[in-house]
Amino acid sequence: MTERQDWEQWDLPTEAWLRSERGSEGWPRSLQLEVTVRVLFPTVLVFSVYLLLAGHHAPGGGFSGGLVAGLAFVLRYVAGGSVELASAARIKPPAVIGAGLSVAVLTALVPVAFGHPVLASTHWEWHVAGFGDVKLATNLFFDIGVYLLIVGLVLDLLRSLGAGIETRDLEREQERERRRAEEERR
Amino acid sequence: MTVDVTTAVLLGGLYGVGFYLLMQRSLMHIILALVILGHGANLLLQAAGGPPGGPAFVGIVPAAAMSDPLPQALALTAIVITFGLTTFLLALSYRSWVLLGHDEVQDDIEDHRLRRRELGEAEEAGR
Amino acid sequence: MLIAIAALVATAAVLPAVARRWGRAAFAVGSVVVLATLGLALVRYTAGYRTESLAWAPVAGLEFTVRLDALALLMTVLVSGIGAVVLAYFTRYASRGEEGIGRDAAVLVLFAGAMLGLVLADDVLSLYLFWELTSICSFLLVGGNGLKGEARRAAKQALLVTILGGLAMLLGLILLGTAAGTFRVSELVASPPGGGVAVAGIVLVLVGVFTKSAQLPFHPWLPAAMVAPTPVSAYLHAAAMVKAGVYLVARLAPAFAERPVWWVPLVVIGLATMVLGGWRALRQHDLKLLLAFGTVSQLGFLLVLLAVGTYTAALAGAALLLAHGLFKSALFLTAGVIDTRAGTRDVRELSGLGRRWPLLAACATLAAASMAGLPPLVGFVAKEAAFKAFTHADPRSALVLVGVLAGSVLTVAYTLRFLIGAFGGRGAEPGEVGRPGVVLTTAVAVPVAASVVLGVAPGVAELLAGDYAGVFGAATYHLELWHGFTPPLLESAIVLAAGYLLYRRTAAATRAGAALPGVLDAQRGYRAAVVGLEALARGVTSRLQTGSLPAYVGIILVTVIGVPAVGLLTGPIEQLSPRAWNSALQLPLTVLALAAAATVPFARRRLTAVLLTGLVGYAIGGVFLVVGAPDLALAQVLVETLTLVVFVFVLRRFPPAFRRVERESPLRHRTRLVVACAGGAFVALLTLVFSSLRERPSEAGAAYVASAKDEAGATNVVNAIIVDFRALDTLGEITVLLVAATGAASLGLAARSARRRALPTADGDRGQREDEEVTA
Amino acid sequence: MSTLVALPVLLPLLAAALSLVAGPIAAVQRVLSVSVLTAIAAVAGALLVAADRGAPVVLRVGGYAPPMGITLVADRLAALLLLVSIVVMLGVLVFAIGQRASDHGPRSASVAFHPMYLVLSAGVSLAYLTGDLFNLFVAFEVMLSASYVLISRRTNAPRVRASMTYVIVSLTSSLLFLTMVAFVYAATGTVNLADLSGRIDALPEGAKAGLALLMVVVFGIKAAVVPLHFWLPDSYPTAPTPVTAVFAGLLTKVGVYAIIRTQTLLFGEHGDWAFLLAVALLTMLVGALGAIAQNDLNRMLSFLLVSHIGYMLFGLALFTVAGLTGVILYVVHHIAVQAALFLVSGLVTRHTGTASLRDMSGVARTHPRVAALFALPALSLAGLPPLSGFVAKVVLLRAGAEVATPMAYVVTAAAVLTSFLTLYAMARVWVSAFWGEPSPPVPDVDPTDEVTVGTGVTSKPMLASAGGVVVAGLAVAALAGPLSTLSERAATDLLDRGPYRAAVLEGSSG
Repeated sequence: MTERQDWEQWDLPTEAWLRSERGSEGWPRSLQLEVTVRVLFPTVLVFSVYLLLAGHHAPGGGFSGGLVAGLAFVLRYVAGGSVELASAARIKPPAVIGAGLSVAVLTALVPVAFGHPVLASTHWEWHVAGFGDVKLATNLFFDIGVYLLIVGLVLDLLRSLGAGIETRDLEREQERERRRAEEERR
Repeated sequence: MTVDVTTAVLLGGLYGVGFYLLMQRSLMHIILALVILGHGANLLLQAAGGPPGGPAFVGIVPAAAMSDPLPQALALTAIVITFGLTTFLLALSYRSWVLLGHDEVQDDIEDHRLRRRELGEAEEAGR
Repeated sequence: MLIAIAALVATAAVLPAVARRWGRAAFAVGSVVVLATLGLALVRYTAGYRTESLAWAPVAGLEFTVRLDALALLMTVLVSGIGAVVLAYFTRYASRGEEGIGRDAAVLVLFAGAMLGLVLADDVLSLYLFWELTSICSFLLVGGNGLKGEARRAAKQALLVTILGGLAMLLGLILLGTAAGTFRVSELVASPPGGGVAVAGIVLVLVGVFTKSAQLPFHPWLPAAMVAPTPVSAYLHAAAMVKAGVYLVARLAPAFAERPVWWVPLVVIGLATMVLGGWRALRQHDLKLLLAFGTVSQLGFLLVLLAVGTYTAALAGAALLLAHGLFKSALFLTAGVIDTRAGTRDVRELSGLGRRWPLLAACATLAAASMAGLPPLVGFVAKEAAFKAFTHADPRSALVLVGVLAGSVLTVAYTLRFLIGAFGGRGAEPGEVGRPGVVLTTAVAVPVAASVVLGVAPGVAELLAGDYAGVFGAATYHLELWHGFTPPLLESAIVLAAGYLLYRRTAAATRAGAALPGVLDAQRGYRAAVVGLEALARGVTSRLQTGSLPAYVGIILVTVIGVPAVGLLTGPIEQLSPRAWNSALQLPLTVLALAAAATVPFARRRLTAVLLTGLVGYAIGGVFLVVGAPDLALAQVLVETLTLVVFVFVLRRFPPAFRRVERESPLRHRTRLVVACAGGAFVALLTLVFSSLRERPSEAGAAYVASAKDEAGATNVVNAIIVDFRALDTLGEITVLLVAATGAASLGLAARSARRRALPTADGDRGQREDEEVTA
Repeated sequence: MSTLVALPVLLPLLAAALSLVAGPIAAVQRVLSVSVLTAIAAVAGALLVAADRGAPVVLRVGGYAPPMGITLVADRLAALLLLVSIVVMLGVLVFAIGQRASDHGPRSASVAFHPMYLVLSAGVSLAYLTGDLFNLFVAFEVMLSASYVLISRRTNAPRVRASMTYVIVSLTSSLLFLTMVAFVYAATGTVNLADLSGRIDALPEGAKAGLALLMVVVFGIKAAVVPLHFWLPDSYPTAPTPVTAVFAGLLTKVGVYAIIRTQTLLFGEHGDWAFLLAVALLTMLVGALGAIAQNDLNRMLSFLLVSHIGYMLFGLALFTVAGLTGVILYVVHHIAVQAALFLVSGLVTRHTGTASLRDMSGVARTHPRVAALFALPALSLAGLPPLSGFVAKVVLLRAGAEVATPMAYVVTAAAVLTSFLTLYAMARVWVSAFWGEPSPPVPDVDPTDEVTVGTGVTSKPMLASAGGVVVAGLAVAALAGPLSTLSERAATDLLDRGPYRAAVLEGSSG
């Protein structure tokens, strides 16, 4: 009997597991975390660009790169809340997303102007003295579009589901809904 | 190109749990069900390519020993799509929580009204 | 003749505008146009015009083919002639400035066009088209402005019954046409199909006939439709629309008259309706209802005559068709005059009108005489022919003759009731009654005059009627006022005498009739059918449509599992010989993933469940890595991480623990478990079965490997596929992400904008504020 | 020429992206959406002409031959449905613009609507045009994801519940779709439809039947085939009018199209047609009875939508040229007519303030033009002559009679009965809502729902666009001659499979 009860309650909540903003003026900031993340942030971004460019020859690509970059912004947000996030990215996320898709679609359409089918690709190789071979494939632009879009997506999620939800006073919201429902009934 | 038993069992387990959770009333369970089913579907897609081989990198692995790259690409696409839709569903469940005050899937009101009229209060009460 | 139909439709389209400008003159315009079509038909017929065709949708077999033969011309005379009279009558029947003149005029003229199309059509589908068009016109005319509940109900009933019949007829005609290999009526009649399909087709067509021509048990819609303005009743529900069924029988009889499936139902139902309709007419107090039941009765008579397929019967039928249209429209128009000018049409309240309006009374008496079958009117001539047609020695004819005679007796009785009820009596306070006026009286007089002319000179009627009847054999009988002392004359005399006696004993007869069981009340049958249909609909829907999402999902899963499984079992399943595993590393990952997944349903805390699901994801990522899909593994791990982050964002607002559900019924729980297990097993099995079907690696996969470096400039083949070979997939996929982000934003930020909206704003433009908010 | 095939997909995506970049500026959004949809309609027309003149127009995306690359194929069927769909979407778009302008003022803009609507049109176009099974999955996801956002915008309590039902069922169907794709790939090693068409022929009978039924069932969820339809009447009616109209008009048809395409191209005469006939029968009757049981106008229309999906399955299950001709005509007719009905229903509910048939009355007196706009598509849906539904129905009935099996006769009779039940439902609406004494508008009971109900004002663009969609339905009847011969040619192609396969597999790219 007791065993069964234990099984049923094995993961009942015993403590609050998420920091809450409720009742305080802002995000409870932790200097240590913030500083660490600020240092880490550019490094992770550079790594994400590496993933984007290396995608042609190693695991990676626009997706993985974009996701890694996005996770960098997530770190900033977790460390410092929306204030911190705002200092990292000032542009509107929907615009970034739109730009990403625009780049991708334009990459699809440009070959048509040169008499190729939609989404056709070409690639060139140059030898640059002292640097090595440089390869450029037009489909890289497509990957850049993907990268941009994913970064924009993560930023947008941080804005809407991250910052959008946390600062809301849910209780008051629901109280109002309830009152409205009562008024309707009357 | 028969899939190995271990993968098949894993797929069966994932789909089974997914289906079970999908038929719950709690929205969170349903979302988790869709996530788990998504994992299952992606794995299935990957497994559909045939027996595994080396990673598909030209010049590193001989072509004959490579795993089929196409289902991987398809699965990759599917993973990202599932992710996007999961986030949307989460946002919707949040909205539902705000508006309804709970996160359970409720029965349709009009259907209910018709049922009540037709089948009588007794049966409704017995449910 | 197509131009005539088109002209009527076009006229109908402009009449509302005419009515807005010139009021009741719209009816006059309509009348002239309708009359012109009659003239056109006569000219064309004498000029030897036969057919004309206009293709609409040949693949569908839809074309407008018109054919003007004797029967069609006969009907055209009725449709256009009486149409013109009724429209002229309407110019004075309607009050000046009355609402709805434009609508009524337009729909009446449209109806004339549809009816003309119906009788001229030589193509079964265009015949059906015009058939239904007349039903819709009837619906609109009966319903009127829709303010009266009674009118609404009557209109709906008429529509439902006639359309149901029409649809049955359509199916029947299609069956017949398919069996015969032609959709031309003339070809169908020339070489009628046989076999079981033809039987079904004939029965279905007859359902259409019975509904349209108000036969038992469908007839109640016709008396109910009497709420329509009287000219409408005179035209649609006496002269034209209800004749559509009769017309169709006349049209198809040459093909099917031999077959019992054709003539038995027609004769039995026709006679039953003739007697019952006459009986019911005898009991009415309302002049219009009396006439309506009389119409029901006469339609039964017409069907009997036209169904049996002998020369004399067909001749009688065609003549009576004409006669009935003439006298019944005259009588209805008379009833209309009485109704509007005397303020009532209840025979118990009317008195002394005969002396006030001698001219109208005389006209009405002549029309009634035609209905009762008195010489020298066309009704008499037709009835003589009808009696003659069945005065034979064989038992079948004798039986029919008895029925026809009984019906005729009733006809005489209710005719007397009508005439004496409307015009008899001394008239206590005649001062309150207005004048009928010249137009109205003339409109009544025109068909009456025609009745007299055709009675005196029956040869004119025989021109067309005889021509039609000719398809059944050589002319053995002629329409004459005087045949000498023949059995039919004796029968006529008996009928008249018996009818008079019955009229005198109406009260006693009515009492006897009241004892008839209510089962025979067909109106009750209609109501029961409607109530039954609605109850069936509610019953089925409330049982199926549970409104419960888990149930819906369950049904979907069961279907998706069950249906293909059945399909799979239709063929042999080959022996499966799968390997246990491909890489030993799979085993721990599989165990981990399965254990984590299986724990999720037991988790009490939301976060636990989410983390366990995340664990499943990472384990799958591990599997991807093991089986040689590093890109997939990388994406899986990154996506899983981000998914967890988003989950945590949202979970912050939910209570930590799942709500404890009250114990659900064990049956339901077990069902869910069984479906889930079956589903899992099914997927596992199908994976094995389908993957065992392929022997060789995918050619597409090999092609990608071969051309990745040269074509896409990438050595990572998976990446090459994503950004190059199948970039269109990727484009779609990032579009989904764009959509998801936009959607999540509009949902996540909706709460904020809702709050802003609740605050009082200076400009009061709530929507705009919200949108600024969402963009910000 | 072949580049044109990609434009119905790429142009709206580009426009959606630019619209997001530009932000919610009413004028930009409107001009962008309307001009892009107009352009696509023209493209679709050109494709139809080209496909009808010769072989299907094929684009090998990126220049890669199948089975490597994705091919876009505009054959007669795809081009025809694309044209009709885009024209109806354009009409609904104008309605939506008019509605927003009259509710919120001419300069008000919404962030999500226009981009999502454009994405939806891209998804629909891609679903029609793609010649690749996995790409079809992507097309469905593009289309559905946009539909999720559209249906859950401006949520209030009933709407969030309805959109939940919609989203969850659709996501379930998507995952099942993905599972099905995986099975197909496991069995054949390709996802190109033309390539598959040959490979599936080589599979053993049981596997073929299993796959065929799996596809029917998976697409059947989206097409709302009984018993997979329950979600539809619970989710469509609460959405804003333009959304419901475009969903009802198009999304179910895309499901039907997917069934037609896969069953004819992949399985041919091996399909399980008796099963489909039975499903068609059930769908017709259950839907029609459901409609009669409803009191809410929009719910009733939703059930009728389900019911008339049965007609389309019926024609397909006959699997003759005549049957498929009927299906194509029926789909074309139904796209226009069902969308028109929901638009007009939206107008009606704006005036009466309620969708409950018991509470509304006398609309024909107060708004005769709205009444006329309702009557035409309603009669057309009931298959009354001389409207478009009649033409399509006659072709189907004739096809059913020609097949001449007992089951075909039964379903043909059921089709006629369904037609009657539809008319019954419509007559009830007409008598109770349009006739009678005008009832005072029900006051707006839900303050959170500020858009659709009871504002009472119908701007000219709304009326005109609703009228335009109604006219589109009438045009189907007026053009029945050329349309039906075109449909017949398309149906012949479907049965033949040869031209499609040849065009995709052998045709030159570019």
